[in-house]
Order: sequence, then structure tokens, then C-alpha cells
Amino acid sequence: MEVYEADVVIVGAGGAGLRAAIAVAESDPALKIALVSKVYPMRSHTVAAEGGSAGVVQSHDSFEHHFNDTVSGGDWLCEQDVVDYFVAQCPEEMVQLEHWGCPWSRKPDGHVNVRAFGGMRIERTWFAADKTGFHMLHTLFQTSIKYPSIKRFDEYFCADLIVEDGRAQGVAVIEIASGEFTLIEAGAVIFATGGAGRVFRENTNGGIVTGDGMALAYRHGVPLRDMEFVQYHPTCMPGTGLLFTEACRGEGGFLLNKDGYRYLQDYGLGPAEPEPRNKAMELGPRDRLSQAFWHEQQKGRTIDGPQGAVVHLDLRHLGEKRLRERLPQIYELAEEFLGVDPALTPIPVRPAVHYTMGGILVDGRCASPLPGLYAAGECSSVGIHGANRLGSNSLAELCVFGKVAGLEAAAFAKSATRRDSATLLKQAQKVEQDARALLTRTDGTERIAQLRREMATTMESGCGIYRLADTMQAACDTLDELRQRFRNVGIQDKSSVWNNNWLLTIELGFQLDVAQAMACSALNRKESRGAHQRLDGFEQRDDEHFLKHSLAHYDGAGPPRIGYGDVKITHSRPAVRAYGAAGEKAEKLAKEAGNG
Amino acid sequence: MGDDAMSRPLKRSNAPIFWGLFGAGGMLAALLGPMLVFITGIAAPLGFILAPDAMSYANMMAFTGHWLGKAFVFAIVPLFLWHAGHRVFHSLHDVGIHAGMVARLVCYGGALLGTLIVAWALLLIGF
Amino acid sequence: MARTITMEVLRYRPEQDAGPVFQTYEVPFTDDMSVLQGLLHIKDELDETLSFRWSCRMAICGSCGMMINGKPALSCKTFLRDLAPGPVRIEALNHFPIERDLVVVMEDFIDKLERIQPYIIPKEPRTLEQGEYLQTPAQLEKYEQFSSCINCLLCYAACPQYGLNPDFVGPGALALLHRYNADSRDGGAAQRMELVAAEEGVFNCTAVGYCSEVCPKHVDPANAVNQNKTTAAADYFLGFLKPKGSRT
Amino acid sequence: MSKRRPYVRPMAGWWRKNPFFVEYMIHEGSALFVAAYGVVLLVGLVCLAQGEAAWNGWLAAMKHPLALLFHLAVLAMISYHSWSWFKIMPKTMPPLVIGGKRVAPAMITGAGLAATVVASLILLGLVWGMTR
Ligand SMILES: Cc1cc2nc3c(=O)[nH]c(=O)nc-3n(C[C@H](O)[C@H](O)[C@H](O)COP(=O)(O)OP(=O)(O)OC[C@H]3O[C@@H](n4cnc5c(N)ncnc54)[C@H](O)[C@@H]3O)c2cc1C
Ligand code: SF4
Ligand code: F3S
Ligand code: FES
Repeated sequence: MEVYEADVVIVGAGGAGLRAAIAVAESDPALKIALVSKVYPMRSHTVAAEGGSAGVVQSHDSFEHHFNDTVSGGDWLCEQDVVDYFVAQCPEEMVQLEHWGCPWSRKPDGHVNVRAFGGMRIERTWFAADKTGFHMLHTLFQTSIKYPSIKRFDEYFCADLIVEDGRAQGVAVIEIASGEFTLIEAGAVIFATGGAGRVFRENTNGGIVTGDGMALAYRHGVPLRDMEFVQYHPTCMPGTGLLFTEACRGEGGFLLNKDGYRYLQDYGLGPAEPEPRNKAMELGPRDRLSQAFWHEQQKGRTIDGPQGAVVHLDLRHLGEKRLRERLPQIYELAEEFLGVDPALTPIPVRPAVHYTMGGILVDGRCASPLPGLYAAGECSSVGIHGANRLGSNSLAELCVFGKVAGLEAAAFAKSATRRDSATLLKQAQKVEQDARALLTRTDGTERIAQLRREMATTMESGCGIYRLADTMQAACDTLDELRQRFRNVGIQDKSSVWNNNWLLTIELGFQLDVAQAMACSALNRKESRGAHQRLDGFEQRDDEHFLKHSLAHYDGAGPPRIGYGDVKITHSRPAVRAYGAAGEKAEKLAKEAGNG
Repeated sequence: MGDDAMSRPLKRSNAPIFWGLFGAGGMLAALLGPMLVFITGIAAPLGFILAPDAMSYANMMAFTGHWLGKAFVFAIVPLFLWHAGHRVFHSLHDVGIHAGMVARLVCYGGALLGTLIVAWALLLIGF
Repeated sequence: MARTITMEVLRYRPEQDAGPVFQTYEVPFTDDMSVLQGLLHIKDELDETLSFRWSCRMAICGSCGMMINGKPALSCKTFLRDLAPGPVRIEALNHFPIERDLVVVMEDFIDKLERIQPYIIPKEPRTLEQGEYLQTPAQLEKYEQFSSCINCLLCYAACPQYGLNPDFVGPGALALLHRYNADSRDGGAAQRMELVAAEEGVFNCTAVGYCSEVCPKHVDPANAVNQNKTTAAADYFLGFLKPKGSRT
Repeated sequence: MSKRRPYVRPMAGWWRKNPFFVEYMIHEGSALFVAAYGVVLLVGLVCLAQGEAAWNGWLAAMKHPLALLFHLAVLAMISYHSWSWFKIMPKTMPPLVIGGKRVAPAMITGAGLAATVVASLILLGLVWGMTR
């Protein structure tokens, strides 16, 4: 087995991983960085983000506003000290990207332009047309090329974390092209492996979004926090789940039911006005919008399409010119995939799984409880999203916490004691043996496509927009059974070169673990909060018992143990989460109370 | 990865000379080519539109005797040859004939030879 | 509903095949199905061993380029309905070595990307405290198109000159190089000229133009390459005027 | 030991495999006609330099039906060259912005072809005027 000695190894070269790599490289050029990714960096799913990235810039905006939007948007399940740090760092990170060449959309005077986004009180979403994630990712990737200390392992699959002496000391990776293993030793490990949306059936995520890092950390004893909070995005393409960005609504799009009625006004988001108003109607938070869809469907006011019920995203009034300029990619998607010209016809949409709020438990400095292991980006739970993430906070998170993770890991690696290479190698060899055993066995009868399908449908029915104890229980049971069956999985492809049948099998193992953590955390949270909404007697938020983070601990072959941790509240006490006119009134009252 | 790529020495291409001649010839051929062919190859020989003796010895000597006429001829003929030579050279490469030096000699050498002959002829005609 | 289409897929498994061979699959399809979805159907239901790259399904990650009926295309953005009644012929992207099945070796492109210095070389350095560089929408427009390259390599599969001479930097990377040169914040054009004007550079291009024809993101790489021929030629001739040694 | 064995496909006959490339080869092929025409002019010039008899010989050859046929072919191919030259033209130049708007490629091609027409008429007019 080949061995590579690095100071810091980063698994994942999406937005978070690349930002971390650059941070390490800039902090000390002498540090050797190994940047591992199972796809070429520019294929990472950050590429798909459309809408934008948050950062306070306007003079009538403030960090306090961004903080409040984030914390109330997260239904108070946020770590408030971390959110404080986050909102203060966002603008600088956005400017940093600008200096690195990100083609942010501009105002006529040459300053960066910002747009409105769901749940944000003031326009603070930086955007690069409707390809923000694409431009951020390519900017970061291309900038990373500048640093000779970053050694990339493109198309290397991380099969396991190497833990020795109670400390993360490296990873075992498979070169996809050859099927050969490499041990990457390192003083510190950063996971930036992205989300896990692919455990659901209809989702906006790329095929690679399979929760690998989450599962690996989890298997090594790091709890997964708040996994029950899975965001449904309200405007996705029926069938494929492809996303129509929130920016469609930021630009002024309407959501209409089958009567052509802007139904959101019936769900406490009104009044309906012709112009978009922040935090109202179509610019309400995603959880509320997805829930409203569900209710409309119950009332029979959605439209039946070939791929299930839909509502209409109406952009016609914006006109072709503006649509082509501000939402060019959306225009193309609608035309090519649906055969719909959005300037002439409303786009059929429905909610689909989009984002995993929870993830690897880390503190505000991205350190997990396992010394030497750091995490950033969607795979982590640093505590800013709470029970529901606001759109455009995630891309900003990649930069802010990618950098933090990089700096912290660099510092840790420098002070780390010498490692015992021989024992690390022995561990890596064990990883290789196990993975090869999976490949070479001939008695497996289960097919991964079948197991994956069953997992995805059970997650959809058990952990949907609204949840019930019995379907959640059924999901937990099914996942338990699927994990048993997975042990009997057989791989048809026995080859070494670019055998992704093999890697997909390993990934499915990761997915099943993560799915189970989600379903079990959901079942145990007996309240409704943010993206976790129940209809079985727990319709209300219950701050007394559940103003708590859930923590899923890995427990071998069995289901996870679910524990709870405290939520850090500094200066925003939990209050009613209100949007639209009601929200404005509540805010005014709060302000008066504060003044009086 | 790529360290050796970064340090690989780069050799400057001399293509701009040939590419420039190719471009100039191509532009002239595009602008004037069709009409020139029509005049010298069809209209004059047939006496169609133009007078039957349009290209008489006297006319042509007068034309090429004048420095403007000389300049015109010296622009058209060699540049057409350079344009064609460059293209043919690349086309040989395109169809898999990488004759290297030989092809280079035939294509560009031919154009150069043509240029010299034109110069010689024009000088012979005198002013 | 129950329509099917024949997909002829070029297979190459280095451990068992001497060279590439076609394998035929019958795939049921609906009107909204892309070629990629057809391949995923094959992988899930008919043949697990077929390897190909994909991820986003929405024509932005750039992984799923392949030859579809002889033309380079993104399989997630090409629809079976448009290819019916078939058969549909799927091959790995032209001009790249086949690693296996539809997966090509793309290290060469990455290598080239690294050589074009694809990052801002600031014209005027600026600290974060000074805030952003000003850039008007008109200045943005000068390079925006070239910055939309998703590195899908379709243009390389389209460019015979790259096929004939893999040393050629090629359309996609040159488009990105031009993207930085054309950015008002960047002052690195002179540094990048060395590669533009080198034997590997723009003069390999014979203006075939097919690269721009197949580009799914309207980058128009042919334009970037050919504009730089003019720039490189000007630099070449001006070079003779400059005193010796001043050229880097 | 790595089992990688990347397969490199041959390029032979590439230009026959796609209509786009066939067309490309035809327009590259137009260079042969440009060359042939250049040689015809070159021979004429040499004849001219050698005196009246040689020149008249050349003129007579130009009247041969085969020569006329040849020139018809050359005319067709050089016209095709003009067309393809200007068709590629927009790809070779920086975007042309007039009045804050980007000029469409078709406009540039059109302008090039129009220039050809104008130049041709001027040329014909001059020749006609000078040889009347
Ligand atoms: C369609 C869509 C639109 C979005 N729009 C927005 C938006 O407008 N604003 C916003 O703020 N957020 C948006 N988001 C969310 C945001 O884009 C993501 O949360 C974020 O990009 C995740 O980045 P990341 O760096 O954590 O992970 P990713 O970009 O997903 O990268 C993960 C990396 O980990 C690597 N990896 C994973 N597993 C392994 C393994 N086993 N071995 C080796 N490498 C591995 C992958 O190769 C990849 O490089 C959107 C998300 C989607 C899906
Ligand atoms: S220029 Fe176009 S075709 Fe070429 S890699 Fe970029 S996006 Fe793909
Ligand atoms: S196809 Fe190739 S030859 Fe030039 S115009 Fe495009 S790079
Ligand atoms: S799958 Fe991403 S471009 Fe096709």
C-alpha cells in the first residue's frame, strides 16, 4: 500500500474543503495538505447551488438582523454564539471570493449587487447570476491551484478514517482508476464531504451526495447532531427533483394553486402583494412553504401532473428579458427538461429533499469531540442552521467555517505528537481487507439498486414534510432490516479499474447508517419545530423538553442511541416564529418591549 | 501532480509569420478572389462584359509597368500562394500525413519560390 | 408509455477486453428521460458493471459528457425522446484515452488547467479591508461568458486538432485563460502569453469551430482561441521592436 | 500493481465521421483552388515578362474550353471560400460592441459578404474603365 504523509488531510473538495485547503496553505506554506475527493473538485455538489450566498452589506442592514433571521429561521435550535461569529465573518469571506475572481453580479456603479432571499429580512444575498455555487466552486478550485502545498487526490474515495490513540490520524483512500489503496497519514483530518440528501427518493442533490463523511465520523463514535431536520425545498421539478432556485421567488415569482390563487396567504404568510416583500408570501422560509404545499394537496387544490401533485411557479409577469438576465439557467432548465417557456407558461413544481441541517457534531471552531477530526460544510453541524436553514446561509457557511476548520486543523497538526506509522498502516490494511472482501465475495444475493430504492422510499414516507409516529417507526424498522440485508450484498463487478459498482456499495452502507440516524432522531423528537413537523399530537413546539439538540450515537449493528445536548442561547429567547404581516407586527412589539 | 507540467519549458511558436501571411491571403481571396477569377478566367477570355482585348499585351504591360499595378500583383499572387500553402500544410496534418520537414518545404517553400518568381518577373517587366 | 429504445453502449474493460466493443441494451423510456437516466436504468436494472461518470443531472457539474450518436454531448441534457426511435449509440468522449467503458482519462485536461494560471493575478493588490474591486456590468460582460465553462470537455472531444496533437492546450482551457485575461481585476495577461504563444498554444487551432458548436454553456471557446491568435501575433511582432531581454 | 490500461482510439478517417468535419475539409480544400489559381496567374506573369508572344500563348490557353471549365470550378470554390471565411470571422475577433449592444455574429458575416460584393464591383468597374 502506498503511504502519503501529510500534515492536514481534507476529505472533500467542494466549497468547504477547498476553502479549508486554501486556509491551511495560506496559514503556513510549509504544511503539506492532501485534498481528497471522490470526484474532480469542480464536480462537487456545491456546483449546483444557484441562488446566492449571504453577507451583510447594505447600510440599513446589520449583523443583528442577519443573526435574528438565522436564529428565528432555525426555530431557535441554533448555537447563538456560533451564529454571531458566522454573520460577522460572512461579508469578509464574500469580499475574499471577490478578490479571488468570483464573478459576482454587479450594480451599475460597479459594487456587488445583492438580492432578496427566503426568510431574510433585508437583501443580503450575494449572487453570480443564478450560478452562484458554480462560480464559487470554480473560483475556489482555480485559486487553489495557486498553492503548491496542496496536493490533490482527485477521484480518490475515502473508505475509512484512521483513528489511533484516540486521535484521528489519517484516512484510507481508494484510487478509483486503479482500485489501489493509499494510506494518507496526517496530523489532523478535516471532513468536508457534503450532505446526505440522496437517502431520499425525490431530491435536488447530485448522485455523489451520500453522507460518506457523516457515516465515517459516526462509526468512529462522533455523534451526529440534529439529523431529523431535513429541508424540503418547495420549488423542485416533479420527478427528477431538480431545483428551481429560491431566487425565482426573490425576483418576484408567484406560487399558484390549481385555481391560480396565491395560496400562501392562507398560511399566515400574507398579505399577497404584487411586489416581493422580504419574509412574506413566496419569500417565507422553506419549511413553511413546503408545509403549505402539503396542506393544499390535502385540500385537493394542487394540480395533478404525470409525476404527482404540483403547484405552479409563475414567472410570466417578469418578462423574458429579465428572466434571461437574472435567471438564465432556470430558463434553460424549464425549457429543456420540461419543455416549458417560463415567460409564457407557469412552471410545475413540488417540494423535494434539499439539505441536511444536521451532521457531524462540531464546536464553533469546527472541532469534533474526536481529537484531530474537524468538519465543515453540509456534513457538519456547527450549529448555525438549527431546525431549518435559511437559503444562502449554506454557501456562506462553506467559506466561513471552511476557513475556520483549515486554521484550526493546521494549528492542531503542528502541535500533534509524532505518529506511529506502522500501526496506522496496519489499520489501513485492515480497511483494505474488508473492502476487498466485500468485492470478492461471491455468495451475496442482495442487489444495491433494490436496497437503495427501498431506503429512499421508506425515508420519503417516514421522514417527509409531515411526520407520524407509526410511519417513522416503520422507517426505523425498515432501515434496521435493510442494514441486516446489506450484510448479504453481492457485487457483480469484480474488476479493479474504475469499478464504481464497488464504491456505490460502500456508499450505500454509509447511506443506510445516516438514514437510520435521521429516522431514529425524528421518531424521538416529540414536538414540531422547523423542518420537523408532526401530526400525531405533537403539533406544537415544546421548548420545555425539546429546546435541545438531538445526538445520534452509533451503536454497531443496532439502531443508534439517541441523546440530547444543550442549545447555546445568548441573547435571543425563543419566541413565536411569524412571517408576513404577523411577523412584522411581532417584530415591532418586540422592539417596543425592548425600548420600553 | 502537475509539478513537472509547470516546469516543462515552453518554446515560442513561429506560427505568427505564416499565420499572418495566411490570414492576409485569405482575406484578399475572400474579398477579391471571386471577381478576379471571373475577370481573368471567364470575362476577359470570352470578351463577356469586358472588351475582348481587355487583357492585351499592351494593357497588361501598362498595368504591371505602373508601380500601383506592381503592388497589386505582388500582393495578390504571393499572398494567395502563402494562404494556400499554409492551409494545405495543415490539411496534410489533418488527414494524417505528418511529413514534417518535407511537407513544410513543399508548402511554404513553394510559396516562397512563387514569391521570388513574381518579384523577378515584375522586375523584368521594369518600370 | 411502454416504449423502448435500443442503446448501443461502447464497453471497454481493460482487465477482460482487448479493445472496445459495443453492447446493446433495450431500455424502456418516457418523454422526460435523458440519456443519463437511460444509462442509470441500465446500471440499476440490467447491468451493474457499466461504468460512467455523472452527478448533478442538471448540466452544471460537467461530469457526464459522452459521444451520443457520434456527437459530443452532456448525457443529462440530451433526451431520449429526441433520439427515438433509435438506436442510440453511446461512446466515451473522443480524443481521450478510455479508462473503462464511458469513463475517459482526463488528467491531461487537469494538467492543462493548472498550466494556464487560472486565478487572478491582481493588477492592483487590494486588502480585504479595502472591500471589493469595482467592476461595472459592462466589464463583467467582457469575461462572463468565458467564465461559464463547466470543464465538461465536449469541446476537446469536438476538436480534431486536439485529437491529432494532444499537446495542444485546447479550447476549454484557453477559454478559461482568456476569462482571466479579460477580467478587469487581472493583470496576468503578459505572464500567460508565454503559453498562449508557445508551440502548444493557440496556433494549433485551425478554426474548425466545432468546439463552440457543441459547447453546452455557450462559452464560445473558438472565439477565445482565435482572439488570442491575434494577440499572440501582435505580441510576436512587437517583440522584435522591444529591446532584447525585456521580454519575459 | 495497477491494472489500468487506457485505450487510445485512432484518429484515422476522423473527418469522414461527422458532416461538420466534412464541410470543414471542403473549405480547407478550397485552398487547393486558390493555389491553382495563384499558379495560373504566376505563369501568366512569367509569360508577360517574356514578351508578347509568350503572353499571347498564355491568353490563348486561357480561352481553351478546359481552361474555362477549370475557372468555373475555381470561381465556385473561391466563392465558397469567401462565404466560409466570413462565416468564421465573428469567431476570430473580440466582441464588437456598437451603441452598448453586442453585434450579432450573423451581422458580422453579412458585413463581410457585403464588403466582398462592394470590392468586387469596384474591381470590375476599374478594370472595365481601364480597358475600355
Ligand atoms: C440544487 C442546490 C442548490 C443550492 N442552492 C444554494 C444556495 O443558493 N445558497 C446556499 O447557501 N446553499 C445552497 N445549496 C446548499 C449548498 O450548495 C450545499 O450545502 C453546499 O454546497 C455543500 O458544500 P460542501 O462543500 O459541504 O459539500 P459538496 O460541495 O457536496 O462537496 C462534497 C465533497 O466531498 C467529497 N466526498 C464526499 N464523500 C467522499 C468520499 N467518501 N471520499 C472522497 N471524497 C468524498 C466529494 O467528492 C466533494 O468533493 C444548494 C444545494 C443544492 C443541492
Ligand atoms: S468550453 Fe464549453 S465545451 Fe469546453 S469544457 Fe467548457 S463548457 Fe465544456
Ligand atoms: S474545434 Fe479546435 S481547431 Fe480551433 S476552433 Fe475549436 S479549437
Ligand atoms: S450530470 Fe452533471 S453535467 Fe450531466
